[in-house]
Amino acid sequence: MSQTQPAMSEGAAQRAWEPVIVAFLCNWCSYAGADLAGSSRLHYPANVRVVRVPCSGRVNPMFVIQCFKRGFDGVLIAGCHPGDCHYAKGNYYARRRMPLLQDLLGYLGVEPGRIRFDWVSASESGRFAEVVTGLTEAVRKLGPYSRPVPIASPTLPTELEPVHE
Amino acid sequence: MSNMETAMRETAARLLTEGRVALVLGYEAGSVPFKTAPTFVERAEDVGRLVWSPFCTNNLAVYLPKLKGVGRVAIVAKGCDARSAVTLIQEHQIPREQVVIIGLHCSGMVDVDRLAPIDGSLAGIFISMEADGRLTVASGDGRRTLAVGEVLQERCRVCAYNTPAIADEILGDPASPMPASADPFAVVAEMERLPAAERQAFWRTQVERCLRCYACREACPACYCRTCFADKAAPRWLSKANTVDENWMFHAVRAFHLAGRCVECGECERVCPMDIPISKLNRLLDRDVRERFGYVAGLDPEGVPPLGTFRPDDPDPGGHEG
Amino acid sequence: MSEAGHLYVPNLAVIDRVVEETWDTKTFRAVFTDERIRKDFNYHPGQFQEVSVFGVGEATFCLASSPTRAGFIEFSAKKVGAVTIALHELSEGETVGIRAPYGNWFPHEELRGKHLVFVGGGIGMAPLRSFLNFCLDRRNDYGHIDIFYGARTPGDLCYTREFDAWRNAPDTSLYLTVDRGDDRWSGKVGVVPAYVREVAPSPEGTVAITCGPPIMIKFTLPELTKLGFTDEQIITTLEMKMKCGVGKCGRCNIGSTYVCLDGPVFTYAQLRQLPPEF
Amino acid sequence: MSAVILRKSDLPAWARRLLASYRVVAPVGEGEGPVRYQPLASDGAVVLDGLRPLRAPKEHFIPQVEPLLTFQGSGKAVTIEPMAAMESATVILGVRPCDARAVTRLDDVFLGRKEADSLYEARRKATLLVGLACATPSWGCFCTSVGGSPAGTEGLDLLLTDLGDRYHVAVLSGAGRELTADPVFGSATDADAAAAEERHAAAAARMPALFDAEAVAGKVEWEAPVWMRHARRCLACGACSFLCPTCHCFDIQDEVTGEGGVRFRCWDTCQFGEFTRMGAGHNPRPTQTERLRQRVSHKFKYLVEEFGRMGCTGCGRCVEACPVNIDIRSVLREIEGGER
Repeated sequence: MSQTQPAMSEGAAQRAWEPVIVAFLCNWCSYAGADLAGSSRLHYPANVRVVRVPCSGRVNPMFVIQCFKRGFDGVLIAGCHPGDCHYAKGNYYARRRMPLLQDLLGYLGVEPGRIRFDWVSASESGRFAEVVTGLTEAVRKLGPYSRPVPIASPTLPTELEPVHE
Repeated sequence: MSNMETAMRETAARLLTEGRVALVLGYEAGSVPFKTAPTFVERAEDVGRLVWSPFCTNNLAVYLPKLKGVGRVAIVAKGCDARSAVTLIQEHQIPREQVVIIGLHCSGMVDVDRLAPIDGSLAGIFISMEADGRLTVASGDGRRTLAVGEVLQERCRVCAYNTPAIADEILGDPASPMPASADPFAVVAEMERLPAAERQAFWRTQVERCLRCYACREACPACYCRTCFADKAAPRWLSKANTVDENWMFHAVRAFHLAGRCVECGECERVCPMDIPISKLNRLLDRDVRERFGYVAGLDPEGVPPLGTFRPDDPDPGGHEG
Repeated sequence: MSEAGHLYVPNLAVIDRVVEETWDTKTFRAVFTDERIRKDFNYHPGQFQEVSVFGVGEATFCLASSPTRAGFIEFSAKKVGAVTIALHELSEGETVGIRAPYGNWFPHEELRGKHLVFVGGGIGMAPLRSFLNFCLDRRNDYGHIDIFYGARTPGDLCYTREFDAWRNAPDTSLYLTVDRGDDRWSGKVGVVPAYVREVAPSPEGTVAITCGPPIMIKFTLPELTKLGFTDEQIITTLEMKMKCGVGKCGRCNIGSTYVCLDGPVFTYAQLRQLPPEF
Repeated sequence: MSAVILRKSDLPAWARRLLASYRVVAPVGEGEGPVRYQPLASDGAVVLDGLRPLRAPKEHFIPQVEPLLTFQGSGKAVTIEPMAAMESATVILGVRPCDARAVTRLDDVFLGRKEADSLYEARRKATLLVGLACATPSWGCFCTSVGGSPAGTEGLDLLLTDLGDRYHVAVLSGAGRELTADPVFGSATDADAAAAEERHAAAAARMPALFDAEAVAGKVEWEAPVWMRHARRCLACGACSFLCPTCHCFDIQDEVTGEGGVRFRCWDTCQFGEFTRMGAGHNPRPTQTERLRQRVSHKFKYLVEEFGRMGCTGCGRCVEACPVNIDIRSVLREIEGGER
């Protein structure tokens, strides 16, 4: 019942599938890096939906799991380089959590290529573009993250059936 | 009555009589021969209630955080239970000095389903322990005598900590280690051999039948959050509608919350009325936490769970895909 | 009750006025969208309703308005949970769902000719206000009316805009009190039960109707008893967690009594018969 | 009561023919996890052997999640669309007597207690129950202690009794008779009836009554140490209630899906602390002691006061599912024995 459509209209989905990726960007570095990429008119795929967070350490693993529950195709978590964290150590905690989360999601059938955890500083606009491009291409290659409904699943009225491209 | 049982009762009586503890957490006889029930002994004259058998499967550490305020508590603990107690001490859920761990050498717990006679029903079954530790099971089909080792729970077969790693007193003869042939992570490797799409289908099929009764969570000593994310109304992380997606998220998040904290006592899986192989998830994170951080949960009360700390020289994702 | 569909289908209503009662409480006036329902909707003081903010959920409120003032219904909501927080964010013109009226009511027919003593605390005044305004609109049907109303601070008193009307109604006395006053408060300071003791309304031909925080009820009951009120002369209304409002969902029972069907209005004598689980 | 005979080898053919006019729900054991009552496909394998399934057919009458309505829009322009009642004619095969009896207890609540719940009512009226007498009790079973029987007929339209290569089919209602208007059914002889009765007696003999439920109902008290004694180890999970064929409490929740959303009801249980906790924090049942008392008293006292019959049919699922061996039979025996 909670299968919310990713931010994409159904019509568009039918025309051509485009991955939808959620990017959690740390306010101090990666968001600024993305901003700079924009203002420098660097080219990168428009597939990301940016969520600005105070720190990569603020990215609760539940955010990422929620994204896949809702059927997004990929997730990017980007923060300040080690040593540069605005809060001194938030990114160090993230660096422990995120790979482990990737292990778990991979085990559950979410291909590791759909998740990227990386460092992007405020000045690395080019790197931001690269990271987004890389992830988008990787996800494109993997195809849509679809969630088949097991046969035994309780049937809901048609209009509540999960809709997915 | 086994020697272990006698020793356990004596220890409990002594602790209570000397006023060293206010309560002893242990097992009493269950309503049927193949069950025991957690019990709370508060008076030395009641220690006769305490039993010890290969049916003492519950992880009693689950009660420790709930017993705050009763005073010092003694807990009868198998190796896995002792590790849970250690985790609770590490995480400041109970002060070390408020718990007395009565460790027991454990030879494993019986998987009750493996005792069922031919008609599948355990109704009217009778079980007795032989002097050599074997079980005699009598049912309408007749009598069978079998070694506990033949009917062990899966988690016990692969247990490496059947001697409590930490205890204030240890009872019984040192148990022989469980057969080393069993690789605790074989199930993980087996799962990993499947293609991603099949893994996804597997887990979705498993969690589809989840009733969200939360028996797994409630039986877990590490699940002591005052309000579980699954019950939070604001933000509402999880819908109460138990659709596949919601169930999937519940199990994914619960597994992750236990990363580096789960001691593989397997109670979550045992209590699941829908037979969801929950341990298979926990086992993965257990292995990966060992590999990535060289950490094993529940061995050192002074230790810090790996996700609660970091090292500046932890491996860097450095542009790679994780 | 909704005519279309099943027991759990609300009628749509538009919030046409929001009054900020206190820092955490607002009163909402809702008008049914369907004109026929608007005209035919009838209820009794003391009944309750399930109000929904679509997308957030339903919550239970007593009807705070009087059926004598037709065309709309009112309810007061204190911000305590997801639904009430969402309600507080609604502005005039927005739509809610309403399932009502549910439950029993203050026995206004039986009480005709009696003197009435209202004892309310905080937002517990809401159901009393329904009955009070009902009585004031049918002033000749009832005897003398005493209104005791208290709150923690002057800022926690609800329905202040109606105090003058209550005070000035014929043969009606309003006794306001607060636990703690402030610079502008020149009235009584003290708890409600003490004020009741001090004023000492006569139990003769009188019925007391009380609603408020448990602690207020707990101390008011003995005061009323000391004044000579019998358990049958004291009426209260219970607040329990409810979901369905129609006796199915199974969470408002006290023993075999379902508060949503058999309540929420009980005499103190009836309450004494129930297991102490409310 | 009349009876007919159905050869086991004819069961699939009969089920297939039923599928032409009915939705057929039956215990299906293929795949993972416990056997579960599911809509049958034309090639579905029905499991009519073994113990009573761990999941009752309750979910057919009160689905764990049931959409109540959908809503669209915001501001002034909100519209709602109530869910229509499901009325497709259904036959549930292989219902155990305890579970059929449990449905009649659901009727008390959803058809009685003031207004009928039309969503439930539609499903209930459209459903026929074909029972299967229990041959082997599961270890938690105690139907004979609460006035039931492994061959009880309450709530059923037909009752099948396994006679080896065939089923003795007791016809219990007019609708049941119509179901047997099919050439696969043969006539039952006196010997068949005797054989069926023998099976019934043998099954009942395996489960002597453990207590006198009527007496228990009169002895359920408010203040009694029995509650605390058992509740102390209760972990507050919902396994007992969710597997119980008569537990029916639910919650109502909204969920946003894009521009609109859905309001649904879903199973809930008095064993969860949140169940009765009010917004401001007060909880009339603050600990498991009150919650255990509620669950047991509800079934054995409150429902008896309300409807004259108890809300437990002795299926024993709560007994088997409890992680800490809270065995309701022990609780009831203690109440009966005055060991309060």
